[in-house]
Amino acid sequence: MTEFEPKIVAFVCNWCTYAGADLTGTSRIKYATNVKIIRFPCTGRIDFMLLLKAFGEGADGIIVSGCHPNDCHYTSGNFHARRRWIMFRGLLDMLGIDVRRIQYSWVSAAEGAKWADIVNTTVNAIRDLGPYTDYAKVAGYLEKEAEV
Amino acid sequence: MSKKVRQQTDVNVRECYQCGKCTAGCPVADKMDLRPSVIMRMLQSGDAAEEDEILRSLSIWLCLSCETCYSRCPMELNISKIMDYLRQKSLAEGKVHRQARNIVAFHKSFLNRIESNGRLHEMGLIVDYKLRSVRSGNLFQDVLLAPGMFSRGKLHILPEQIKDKKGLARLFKNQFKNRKP
Amino acid sequence: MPEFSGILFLSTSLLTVKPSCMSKIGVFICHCGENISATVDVVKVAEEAGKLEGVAFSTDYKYMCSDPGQTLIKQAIKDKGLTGVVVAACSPRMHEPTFRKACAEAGLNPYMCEMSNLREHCSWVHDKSDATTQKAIDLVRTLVEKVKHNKPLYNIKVPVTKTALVIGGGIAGIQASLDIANAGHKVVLIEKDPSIGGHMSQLSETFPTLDCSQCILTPRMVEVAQHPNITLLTYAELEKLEGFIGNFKATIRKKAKSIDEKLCTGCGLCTTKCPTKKIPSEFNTGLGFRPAIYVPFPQAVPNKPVIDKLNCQYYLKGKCKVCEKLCPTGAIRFDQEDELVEMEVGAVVAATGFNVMEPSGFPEYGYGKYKDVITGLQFERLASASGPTLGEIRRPSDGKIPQKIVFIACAGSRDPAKGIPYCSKICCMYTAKHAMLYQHKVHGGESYIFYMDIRAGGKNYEEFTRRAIVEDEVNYIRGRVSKVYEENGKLIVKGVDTLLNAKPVEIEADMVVLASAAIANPGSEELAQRMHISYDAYNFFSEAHPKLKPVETNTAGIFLAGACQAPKDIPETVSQASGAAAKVAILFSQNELSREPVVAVVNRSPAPLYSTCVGCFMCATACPYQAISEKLITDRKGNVIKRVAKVNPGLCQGCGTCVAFCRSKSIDIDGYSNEQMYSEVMALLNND
Amino acid sequence: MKIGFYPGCSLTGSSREYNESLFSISKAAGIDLVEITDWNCCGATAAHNLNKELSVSLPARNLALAELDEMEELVVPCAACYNRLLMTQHELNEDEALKNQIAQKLQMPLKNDIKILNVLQYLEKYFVPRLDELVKFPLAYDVACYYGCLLVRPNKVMQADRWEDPMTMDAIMQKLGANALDWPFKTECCGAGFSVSKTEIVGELSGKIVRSAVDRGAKALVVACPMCHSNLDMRRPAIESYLKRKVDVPVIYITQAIALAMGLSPKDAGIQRHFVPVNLTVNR
Repeated sequence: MTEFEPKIVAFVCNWCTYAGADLTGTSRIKYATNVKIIRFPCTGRIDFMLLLKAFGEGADGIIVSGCHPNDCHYTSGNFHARRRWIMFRGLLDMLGIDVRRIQYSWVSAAEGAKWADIVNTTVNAIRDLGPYTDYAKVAGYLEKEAEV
Repeated sequence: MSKKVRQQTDVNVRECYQCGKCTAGCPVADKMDLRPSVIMRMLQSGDAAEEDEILRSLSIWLCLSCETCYSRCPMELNISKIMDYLRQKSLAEGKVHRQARNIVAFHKSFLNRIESNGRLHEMGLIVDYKLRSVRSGNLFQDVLLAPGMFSRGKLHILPEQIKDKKGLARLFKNQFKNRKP
Repeated sequence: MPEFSGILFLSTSLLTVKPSCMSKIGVFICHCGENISATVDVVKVAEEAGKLEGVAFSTDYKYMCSDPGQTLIKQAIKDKGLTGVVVAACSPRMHEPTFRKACAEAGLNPYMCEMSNLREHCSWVHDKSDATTQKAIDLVRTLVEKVKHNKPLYNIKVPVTKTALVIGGGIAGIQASLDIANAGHKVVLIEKDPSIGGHMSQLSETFPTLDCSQCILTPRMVEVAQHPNITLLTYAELEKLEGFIGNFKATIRKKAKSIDEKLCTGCGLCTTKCPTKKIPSEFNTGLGFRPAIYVPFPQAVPNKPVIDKLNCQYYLKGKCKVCEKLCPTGAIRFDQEDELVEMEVGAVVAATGFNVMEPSGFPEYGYGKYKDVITGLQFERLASASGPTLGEIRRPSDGKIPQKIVFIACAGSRDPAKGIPYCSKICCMYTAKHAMLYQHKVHGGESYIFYMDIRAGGKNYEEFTRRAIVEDEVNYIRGRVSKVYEENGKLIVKGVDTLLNAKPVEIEADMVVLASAAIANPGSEELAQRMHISYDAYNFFSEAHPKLKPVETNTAGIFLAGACQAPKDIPETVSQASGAAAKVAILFSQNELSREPVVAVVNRSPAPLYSTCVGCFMCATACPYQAISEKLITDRKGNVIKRVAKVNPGLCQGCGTCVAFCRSKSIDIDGYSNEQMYSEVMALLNND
Repeated sequence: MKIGFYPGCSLTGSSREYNESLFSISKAAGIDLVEITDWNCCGATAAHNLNKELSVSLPARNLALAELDEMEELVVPCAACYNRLLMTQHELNEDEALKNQIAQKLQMPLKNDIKILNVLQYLEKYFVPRLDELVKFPLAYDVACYYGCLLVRPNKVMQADRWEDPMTMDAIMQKLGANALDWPFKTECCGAGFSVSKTEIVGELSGKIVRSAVDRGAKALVVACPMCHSNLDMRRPAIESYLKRKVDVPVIYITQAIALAMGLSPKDAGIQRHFVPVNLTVNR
């Protein structure tokens, strides 16, 4: 039997984590192919409906990563993101999504090795959790929302 | 060799950049045939002849496990642990340096006493050790000390014994295959 | 729970984005030599991309960024009438501007071009496999879907304030200020200490020429003070930095000097009678003393005293004021307070320098325990003609001239356990210089250097260290020291000679000098955060690119000079400072800048709705730039119909936090719009 | 108050005075040290030199027994035993698989979370706060406190206060009225394991230690380790032959120093058992 290969989307900010992931590449540090990056200007830009959308489209896990506290290129975007994340966790519970499917982290432009580490641990963690099967439920929820 | 060391001790000798601080602080470096930093370099080279030279050296037996090297090493390499490994390997391969045989004899006597009594019986240790190291000619060296220790109440004639001998024997089981009487 | 409700209250068609069928997109897969093609099957990626809906052209090429590569793209835009371009190559942080420019040259709006990162995020981090190629295909498809929702954008023009702020008055800040000022622009130079000069003013002689450090520095210091284009603010620090390239607003804290600088003539009378005299002098690295009202050193610029409030009798106990009574011009101001000054600047040069690591983390060397174990910087003061011993090498404990001296290199550097893992770069050279100076000054003296490697890369550097060994008979011993301890008035140095079969070496020395590591200045982390520039794991400021943008930071308009970026010697520092100055001059050569149009926009729609904005102004609370204001929509008669939010594109920096905050999805951000991001998410996951 | 106690072999033999003085002062302070039932030797240097598994399994048996005795804290006065027990606890906590393997071999459960105290930690916790009240006869002379290797290294595990220049024993001696000298050999190795097999090395290493202390005017060396004590005391002839001079500075255990300062009899402190006579005056 082939091993379950989770689909993981990484929502990262342009200034810290995207650059950090670039450094992972420049340093030739290997990591799992399961994670694919979508670039945002700032984690503050990440509307958490996007995360739900990702689950609805079949993602098994998500990484959200931006600058360390105080290092935000835009001063405070990452703080807003963090605050929203705390709110969002409650919503996830309500929707029956295991919060462990979302890895929230900080990776700076200098932390190439840390990025590889986060990717690999997340992939392993999601692999252990198994595929996310309730995506239809989330998709349904989103459609209903859209109809309103 | 460096891979074996890494497997057995979790120390990567490749990290050593030969600063020599281990040797500089070693209390017995001046008596060693191969000094700690030299051993580290030889392990890096991975040469079989060098491995053999290390295992036959006196140095590994002169190491006191004082861990000064480890605590000052800028790369935090646990050299003491490597020395433990090298000693065990030297013993297993029958490569113990001639002058170190009495050190090995002492350690063996020590373990021997524990195996039979569970605790160390110093009188027994000295007798056992002396018998093992007859050839090295220091049979009577510490016999001079024994009466002094005895008169100060520091030596018991009879050993203390632990009760659970079976449990202890289990720990010694499958150990020391190369042990000679 | 405003944010929470923001998530729930959502009504939009965005959640089921329909890709436009009108697109004619070109996909260009780069091999990057073999950097991408070695692990990704680029031909297959191009083939698969060609099958995507809306893709009109797809190809691969060895070097897309090369001239022929760019021509290929331009030609395809013209020939196929492309409406969008995806270049799948390296990181957009590397070549996005290159390809957007190429598109523009072919008549396509540059913002219709996106890059898919197949190198840093794919080929370099995975082994060759089908999964790697599949990931590359996924990444390309994602960007193709994004481009379908891109719209033409136009750069925003902003004016440039032609004044530069230089932070730090060491040699880096001095050089940068003079160069910018000589290019005809205004400079504000701020320095946290009472005088400019920095570490260079503390040095004795400089390698490899052995010319006197102060002799070459002080003329520059004076030039700074007298330059008509330079405003010098000493005892001042950056409090806050807002804005963006060409348009920063800096808030400077002028710390109270307790002196009226206009009245003070710098006669120095006040410093002679101060009752608190035994304060360890910072300038003399604790080897000398200074009073509470002091000028840090005789050649200080400005040569006017400040009162050290933490040590002044008056500030501590409420009485004294001896200096006030003595001052002939009545310049003492005990009631002076810190002052905050706001200024507009167009560029910032960070030149805050470095610090010396206290070797107290190495108890085996006895620093702090034995007076005659000192740091390299302290040795500089002993060897300096302006130092506490007037340039004679005398040991701190009893003032005797040491007959045997030991230098320990890498006392902190290249030591992951107790110091820092990196090489401080300058120590090999300054230690050779120290030993040389010692040999020149103490005839018959013996000097030993314990070292690991001699790193003397640089013009005339190797020759210099060879001279120390061969001509000046400095004894180099390759090996580290394990312990220094005192026995019978001597410092016993236990080392090793690794070149002599690791022979233990013991030297009875009179003095020991530790080549302590160069580390980032304390507070550099906070300063970087205040400027919104990135810094590395050791708190040195990060350059924008290690090779090609060594003086830029990731924040446009902020540049780096000197050892705040990494340990550097003087010539390197001066070069970088001039480089930073040139970058500032280039920036100031333009009257206005064009900025990427990644800004937020509030939607507008025809009457009677006008906009979906409900005027809750959640966006305004989220905005870090105060870029959102209120707009009143009025009818022809001037009656207010609706109150909505409005974005000032000059102030907006494009973080998009407002977008995530907006309850009614009325605010969106160009370049990262909701449509674009949802398309990306959907495209990324639908690869079956 | 009852506290778990692991004597180790030396304390029942060659360093009986250490045991005696420890028990005397504990009793006087109202502390009951309870020996682990059926404890065994920790394996000392011999085990970790020759046999990796025994070096862990022997100490582990004691840790398991202490758990069976429901001990929360375990005082281990012998520095060598302390080092082995603590290293074992550390190693087993780092390696879950090895821990289970060993527990299986022991046929005993092993939580491995008992708090192991060396003599200095024990004194710091239970005596230092009460020393002002306990000390009756201050010791008024210069002493050199000697810590050796095993209490401070490897520092990552031992967590000694300042591993190159530790001060805990010095602070206790100051509280007893003595003047603890600043000297550079506090943590140099005495030759430990070679006490019997390479006596000449012990003579040299211990000789350098004793010389440094004496040259600085120490009237006594204070130790907290039976190995250090037997090398510095019992091996005095080897030391003197290395130094080529007679040295009569006594070597006392920190527990003996406390006993003397508390006014307990020299016999309670086991003073008579030393090879180098102890003639220390106290302020009576």
